[in-house]
Amino acid sequence: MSAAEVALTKQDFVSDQEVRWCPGCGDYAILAAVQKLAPTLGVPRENFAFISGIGCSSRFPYYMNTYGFHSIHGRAPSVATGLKVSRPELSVWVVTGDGDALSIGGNHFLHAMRRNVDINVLLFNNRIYGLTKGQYSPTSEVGKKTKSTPFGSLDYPINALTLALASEATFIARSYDINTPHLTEVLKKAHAHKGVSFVEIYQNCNIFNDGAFKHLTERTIRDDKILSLEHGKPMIFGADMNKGIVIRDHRPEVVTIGENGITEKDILVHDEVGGNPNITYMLTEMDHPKFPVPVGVFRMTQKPTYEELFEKQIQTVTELKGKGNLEKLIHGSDTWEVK
Amino acid sequence: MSAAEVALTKQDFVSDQEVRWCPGCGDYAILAAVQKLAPTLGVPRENFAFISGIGCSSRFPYYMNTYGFHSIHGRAPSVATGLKVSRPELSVWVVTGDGDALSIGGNHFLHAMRRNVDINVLLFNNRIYGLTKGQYSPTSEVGKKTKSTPFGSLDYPINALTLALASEATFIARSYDINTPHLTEVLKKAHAHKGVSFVEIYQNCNIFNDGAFKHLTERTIRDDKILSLEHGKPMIFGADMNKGIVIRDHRPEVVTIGENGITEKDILVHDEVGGNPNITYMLTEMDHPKFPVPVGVFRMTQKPTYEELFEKQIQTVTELKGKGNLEKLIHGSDTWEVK
Amino acid sequence: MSNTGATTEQTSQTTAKPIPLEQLEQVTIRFAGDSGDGMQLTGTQFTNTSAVIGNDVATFPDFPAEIRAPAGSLPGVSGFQIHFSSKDIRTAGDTPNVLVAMNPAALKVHLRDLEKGGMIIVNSSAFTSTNLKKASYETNPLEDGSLKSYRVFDVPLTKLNEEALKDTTLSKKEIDRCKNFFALGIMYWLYDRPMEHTIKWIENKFKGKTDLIEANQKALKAGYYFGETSEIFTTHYHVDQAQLPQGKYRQVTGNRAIALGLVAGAQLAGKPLFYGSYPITPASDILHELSGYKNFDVRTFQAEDEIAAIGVSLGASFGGHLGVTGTSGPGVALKAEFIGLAVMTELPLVIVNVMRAGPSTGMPTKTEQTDLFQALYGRNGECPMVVLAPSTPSDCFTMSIEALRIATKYMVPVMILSDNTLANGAEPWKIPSVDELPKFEIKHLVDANNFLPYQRNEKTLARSWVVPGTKGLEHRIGGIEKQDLTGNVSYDPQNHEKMIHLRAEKVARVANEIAPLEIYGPKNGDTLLVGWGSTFGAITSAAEQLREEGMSVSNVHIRHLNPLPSDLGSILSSFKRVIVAECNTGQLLQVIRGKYLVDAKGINKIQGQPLKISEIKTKVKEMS
Amino acid sequence: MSNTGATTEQTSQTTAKPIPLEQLEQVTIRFAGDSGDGMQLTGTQFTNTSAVIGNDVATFPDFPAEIRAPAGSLPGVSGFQIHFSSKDIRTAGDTPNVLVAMNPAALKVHLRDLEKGGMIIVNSSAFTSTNLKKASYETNPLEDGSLKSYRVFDVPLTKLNEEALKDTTLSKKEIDRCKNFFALGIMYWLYDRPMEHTIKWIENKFKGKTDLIEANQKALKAGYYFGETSEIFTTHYHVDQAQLPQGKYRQVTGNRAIALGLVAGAQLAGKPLFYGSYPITPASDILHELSGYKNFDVRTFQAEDEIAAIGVSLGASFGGHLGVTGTSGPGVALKAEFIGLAVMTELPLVIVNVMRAGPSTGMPTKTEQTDLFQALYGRNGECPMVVLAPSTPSDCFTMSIEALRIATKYMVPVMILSDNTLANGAEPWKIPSVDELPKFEIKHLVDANNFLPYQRNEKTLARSWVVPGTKGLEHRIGGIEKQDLTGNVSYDPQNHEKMIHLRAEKVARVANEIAPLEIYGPKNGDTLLVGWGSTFGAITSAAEQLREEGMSVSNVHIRHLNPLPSDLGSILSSFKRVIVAECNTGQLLQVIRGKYLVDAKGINKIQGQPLKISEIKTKVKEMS
Ligand SMILES: Cc1ncc(C[n+]2csc(CCOP(=O)(O)OP(=O)(O)O)c2C)c(N)n1
Ligand SMILES: Cc1ncc(C[n+]2csc(CCOP(=O)(O)OP(=O)(O)O)c2C)c(N)n1
Ligand code: SF4
Ligand code: SF4
Ligand SMILES: [Mg+2]
Ligand SMILES: [Mg+2]
Repeated sequence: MSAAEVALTKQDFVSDQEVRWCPGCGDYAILAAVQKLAPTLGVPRENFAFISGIGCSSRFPYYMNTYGFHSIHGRAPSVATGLKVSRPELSVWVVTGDGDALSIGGNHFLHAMRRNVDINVLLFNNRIYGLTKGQYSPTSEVGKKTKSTPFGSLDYPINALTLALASEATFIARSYDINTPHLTEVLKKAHAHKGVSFVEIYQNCNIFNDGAFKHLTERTIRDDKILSLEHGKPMIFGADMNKGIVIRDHRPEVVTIGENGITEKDILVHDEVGGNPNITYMLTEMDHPKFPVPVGVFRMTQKPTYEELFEKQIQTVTELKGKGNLEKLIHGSDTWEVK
Repeated sequence: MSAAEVALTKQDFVSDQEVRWCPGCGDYAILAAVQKLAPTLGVPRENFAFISGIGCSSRFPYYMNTYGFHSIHGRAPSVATGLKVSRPELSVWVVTGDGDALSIGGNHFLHAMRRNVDINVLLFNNRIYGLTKGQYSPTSEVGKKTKSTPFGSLDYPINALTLALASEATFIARSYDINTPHLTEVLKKAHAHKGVSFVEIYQNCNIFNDGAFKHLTERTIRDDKILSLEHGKPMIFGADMNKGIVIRDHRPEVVTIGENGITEKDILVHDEVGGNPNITYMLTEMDHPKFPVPVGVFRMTQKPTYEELFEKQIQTVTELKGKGNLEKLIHGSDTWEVK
Repeated sequence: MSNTGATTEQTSQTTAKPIPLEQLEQVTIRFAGDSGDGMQLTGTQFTNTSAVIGNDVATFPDFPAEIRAPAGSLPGVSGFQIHFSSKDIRTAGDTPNVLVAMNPAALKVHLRDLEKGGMIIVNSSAFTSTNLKKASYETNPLEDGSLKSYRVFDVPLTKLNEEALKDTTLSKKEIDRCKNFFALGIMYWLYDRPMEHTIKWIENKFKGKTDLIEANQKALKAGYYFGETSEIFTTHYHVDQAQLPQGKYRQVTGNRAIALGLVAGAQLAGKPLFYGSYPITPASDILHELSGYKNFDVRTFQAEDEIAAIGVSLGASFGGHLGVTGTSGPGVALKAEFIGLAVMTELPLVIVNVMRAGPSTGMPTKTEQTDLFQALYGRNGECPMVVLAPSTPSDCFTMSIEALRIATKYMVPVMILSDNTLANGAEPWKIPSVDELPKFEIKHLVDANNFLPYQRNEKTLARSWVVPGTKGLEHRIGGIEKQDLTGNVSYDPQNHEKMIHLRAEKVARVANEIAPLEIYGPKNGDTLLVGWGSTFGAITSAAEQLREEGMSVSNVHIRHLNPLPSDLGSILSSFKRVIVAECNTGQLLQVIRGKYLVDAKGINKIQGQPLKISEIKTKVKEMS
Repeated sequence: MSNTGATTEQTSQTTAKPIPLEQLEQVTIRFAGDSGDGMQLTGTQFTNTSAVIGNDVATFPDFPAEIRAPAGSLPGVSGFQIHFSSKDIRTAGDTPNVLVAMNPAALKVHLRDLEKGGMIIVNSSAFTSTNLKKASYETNPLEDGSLKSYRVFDVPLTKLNEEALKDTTLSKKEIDRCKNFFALGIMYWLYDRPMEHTIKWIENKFKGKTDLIEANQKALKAGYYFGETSEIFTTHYHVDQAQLPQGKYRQVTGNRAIALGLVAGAQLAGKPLFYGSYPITPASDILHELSGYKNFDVRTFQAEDEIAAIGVSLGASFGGHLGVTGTSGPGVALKAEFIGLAVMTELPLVIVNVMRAGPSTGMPTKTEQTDLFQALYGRNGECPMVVLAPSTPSDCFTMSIEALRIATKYMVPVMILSDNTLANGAEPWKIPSVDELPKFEIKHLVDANNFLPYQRNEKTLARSWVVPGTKGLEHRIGGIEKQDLTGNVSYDPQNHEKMIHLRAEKVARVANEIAPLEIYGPKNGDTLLVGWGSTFGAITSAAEQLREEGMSVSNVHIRHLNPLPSDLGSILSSFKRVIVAECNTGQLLQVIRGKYLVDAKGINKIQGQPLKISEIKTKVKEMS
């Protein structure tokens, strides 16, 4: 099926289950964005499947009026892989948290990325364990005081985007809960991409880690703190749109257009499609406070998906050997007759 | 203890267990190198501990006459972390395989790296599951025909070094089984480094994946196929030492000295200590056939180790609160008397 | 309001107005409100005050499911039950006599548990049409007559509290947050308790924030005086001091008691405690608690998952620390392979399982005893492990010390089976003196003469615990079968069988340590009730009450589930009928039947809720 | 050489020289040599030839531990046992009558199993001082008289083989590699078997490599003629055809039979098979086998670990494929949490456990039945699962189809408990006709009217299997407790208890499918032997032999371990004595005692080796 017969609406994607996140949780906005985007994608509703692990974020499937599977902690990528490989026609989405994907589920995460299964992985990063009431997570900053680290956490955080890049994910992007148009655009591209799509979504947990991204995403400072990547456009940011990124000595640097002879032409142009992975690496590593935090699509490269290769192998072997004959198979090559 | 009282010899590190690898296995050379290096490190024998998972490579501890723990598949980093954190004075080594570390153990691997526990992780990469008799591993090339993939494997391989870099490992290196001097030098530096040290060792499994690295490491072609990284030296290689690496357009490139006006001065100089991670990334991603494969120390950066921070936190809290008083603790703050 | 004690009427001494003060033996109150209404705090204050004035108390919180539900919704309701008494009690009470409902949802969720004829105190200000809708009430229960079999007291709490605090500097929202203290005040008056304890607590809690201190204290007092003066209540009640053993007491929950027990055990052994864990409900609080005790040489490590958590702890044990890992059922499943390694390498390790309702994710905030089978059998191969089960919140303290002692003495992993009821339930705990606690010595072998890693202590069969760094004792351990004595890898058939028996025998010998079982009631008779874990209070009280009713019912409570106490067999055979009561489908039952071949029957409840005294009594009567 | 049949002497018809041909009823031969000596191949050839000429055969390989040990060392010895007979046999034989030892290490390792007075054929060329040292022989056993209670035949095999092939173009190393065929030739002559089958096999195997074909065939023939002419042997032997049921036969191992059974099951159901696995000894071969069957709509997926392996398979089941995952004990431990999810989401899933010796890593290449408890109980919460146990290699085929049928009919996970003995043991299998195999239909619900995800089939209690992509049936499943019918998240106490009972009842109803148990021997009497899994042959033969010796012993073999067959209870009670024989410390024993309250006793062996007929007989006699 290529398109739904009757035009779908957002309401078609709202399930009958009451949404149970804390009032004010960033998850609401992401849910709304997905519910609004889904009917526009030309996919029949019954061909959507949302798979999650465990966490506040992982309640997501219950609220989507599609097929859904709330699996176990950290393991959603494997369930999603099994589903996509057996039903390539489905649009399969994984919804996961920073603990779910990067702590207990780190291994499945990286193997899903490297296999390039055509699933869309949305990581709701709130830099905390929400559901278990506030312990630090692999994306929490060093020194984080939480219930389990009253004197501050010691582990250096994981950068999910760099990890995805190191695992050769073919689509890597970042967005944030409170910018619906941006988020929607990124998710749309993630859906369109053939191959694994990884989207980190900064999400505010107003109960256990309120304001974790305030210093970046708040409307008043956003323009200075966030670099919005756009394909073919120079990496310019700032309230006055006069800051930009250049690479000097193999390192990114923030420059001001109009100062020291810098013009717009000097600014690095973003290439999300044919992108140079070395630049992608620099971008995924760019972080506050030294740099603006990039959002948007970091990279979008093409290679055959796992399920394509999987299907093709089955076809090739079947063509080569002919459709299997069960009778022959169980006879094998070495039989004898007892009379 | 800072040094052994009587000078130790290689023989002191040979255990009474018969070594049980296939004749010709690359593991023998690595074992010999470690046994020879160990007595020179100034560490009393009783302060060495070798921890492994499961695999041919993971038999390693049995052959070292030190403390050793042959744990379960993929989990050695966690056992080693627990040991090092409770006994910081020990020299703790993890011996693991490409399946052990990157397949079942991928998550522990990346968390050990990011925590920067001062352990030395030696990954014997033979691009195959040896112990279970020859299935493809996460480092096997695409299309690999093995027992479990008679028509070729489909997954894109994992690059262990890039993964270590993405996990912010502070020491990253590569060597190979058949070059004992090089391997010894790298291991010595790994030992000296405070913080997690990751060493990938190309290792030939002559039974199930014979010659996996022949196209790189064989003596006759080695100089052309391998780039030996040396701190402060330009990245020059080739039988005639006339090839070099430059960066153009944010990508590494192989050039010939003496051609197109290239001189030695144009060649990128390796900086293992203060290294630019963007260049480290390029180096970890450089691969045959387009590039020579780099070996040596890719990076060696300093930051506080996990166990240092861990100890310090205990000290600080103890200083702040005073040594805990059990009586007071179990009384708590809210008691009453029944008379 | 029903209660088992006699009631007498007397005139209240604390008020001038002659509102009669009725004497009660015991009362069970359920506080219920929205997650944001502070019911856990209110309940805890009421509990502490009751304990301080000498009642025996027991409590049980009933949290909403993990996610915060929208305000006013049914899943957002949070409950806290307290049972206080002038007699020795053992449970948080079967059936509340009183329900304090802060909104319609709280009423809806908890009404079914209230005793018929019980008292309901409702915050009628919250019964707005929006809130009624959120609670799926079609009509207002305060008006539609549906509550006529209860004694309902309408109190416009929100409004009264606003009124009382209108002169403070607080915002409207802040004022509203004080209303739980207003409710508490009413309850203090109604049950004749002093306000001092809470007044002091407020001072400490809000230290430095005078406005908050004042407001909350004011709300409390206003509630109290409202009770006294409003004429809504025509009686109030007094519950006498209980006859508790002399000594110093505190409140303790099971999770806290485990944390304290582990610290105590480590200190008694003179060793650092290493607690590796991955957060999971309802075990996380042990991690939280212990992570605050860094100045007790306690090392806590939040690992990337449950597997790593037990791995680091086993590594720490290998390093000579006291390795402990804590989790709940699904986490134990993940630890199974590593427990096998601990069994094989014969290292000490304690695994805490705070059980919750399963299978799978199940109902994470609800209680159950369904992981016994998993504890006993949930690993590949012949892989026996010592399993202990504390029976009360404070017993969690004792059993945690016991677990460390056994683990290090026998060089074995030991599992502690707690559950959500124990973990979050509280009871007064007669604080032991540190000097009375059993010191236990741990010796690490350092003598390099004739060292054999798997040579055993004759009595315990424990191998010696050699710490890396010890000169001359370098050796290797691992998960492949070990050769007897040397610990080298061995595939020898006879050796394998021998080692399997040795490992089993080591666990079996722990039975030598177990004190004779206490039999509650006569030593023989018609019916023996057998239980384990958190059902202790309910079973023991049920047996006691049945005896009082003239039946021949005794009970034993098993705190060592593997090995079982050696006197259990003969006790079982001293009764005509054996009934095993547990919150599962009959797991201990199956073990006992298989081992002792007695035709025991089960009383089983699997509702995510503790067994009640009355449920046990009814079932026992049916089965007799 | 002892054997139970009568022997007659006659003159050999195949040779001119009058070497007497002795008639035997059955013989057990153990081939043993270095890992590199090709003993598995030699044994398999001997087996196939014996089968083709009509003997009943059973085999059991004894691999060295996983790592390749150095040539000539004790741990490097590889063995292969074949039992062939003119009567119906069920095991690979208790005690070899003949040992073929290719080097000193092989002699050392296997001698203790040989019957007293048995025949030893040694490759004396390999008894060099280096090899003797590697095998820890201080003196040469061929010379020191230590073998005097056996009949030893010295054959300088290496040298003779070299001699025979000296004119070929092969290198010395290549020539040496042919010596196993020389040995095989001797054995063919000695047991009067034709060479044709192996000659043809060599042609196929080395197709295109004429020099290798010639050399190996030459070695085989040279061995044969050496036997005939060398005068070393004074007798040779003949074992008649067995009376097997008519039909076409093949050899099959348990692992291959599982692979074939899964493919057959999927084809019978008309669905793709999805096999997710992570390699582990001794289960890997199932993955290897299935990955070759891509043209049968078989999808194999090598996952990053066991957890992911079951995860992808469950995902595939959710997608409407037949999800299967296979592993061994330690891998099952890792899958426990996901099995719980399968129980909760009520999706079909088959989990294959090829058991190996535990606990922990244990002895990966050795056999054991110690994972029964884990299969039944190894998960958190009340989490029942159907457990099946094939009893012979070919039964693995039947039970794999059965597992898929039950999983899809009842919407439950099903575990198949195989073990190393079944997995690698081979027996002749009367190939079933595909038409005779039970087709089973799978219906995916597509009707969107009144759809409730957890509405059940009245008979099986199965919910319907709805495949994503089906219009109008969009729904969500997960691991939190489900509301009856709707499948929504529910924390309701009564609902929880109901669902626990429903899930248990669904499993219990599988008992309706189980055919009445076959009782081997009289239907009542003194002793009933009960077994499960790979002990079938040994137990049944032991009971049969004991009856022949005049004792009253019957046996039943249980192939459905959960639920147990409904007639088991009444069968147990028809015997005075129940003995459960198993390769563990008494796991089924404990289950049976607990469930049926019979004072059953156990025969238990935990040596990583199968139970022998004689061991069972001895124990039964002791216990009678
Ligand atoms: C096996 C297992 N271990 C632990 C848990 C407890 N647990 C549930 S969610 C969670 C972490 C949630 O954090 P995150 O993934 O960041 O999601 P969030 O709630 O923040 O959206 C944990 C530790 C569990 N459910 N299962
Ligand atoms: C839980 C578990 N799963 C699977 C196995 C089987 N297994 C043992 S080693 C191994 C892979 C070995 O590969 P690698 O780590 O590359 O080591 P190598 O043998 O090549 O040195 C596997 C799958 C196991 N022992 N335990
Ligand atoms: S705890 Fe945090 S992440 Fe979870 S629902 Fe509440 S606000 Fe959202
Ligand atoms: S199988 Fe390969 S890796 Fe293992 S011991 Fe043999 S040669 Fe080495
Ligand atoms: Mg989070
Ligand atoms: Mg390998």
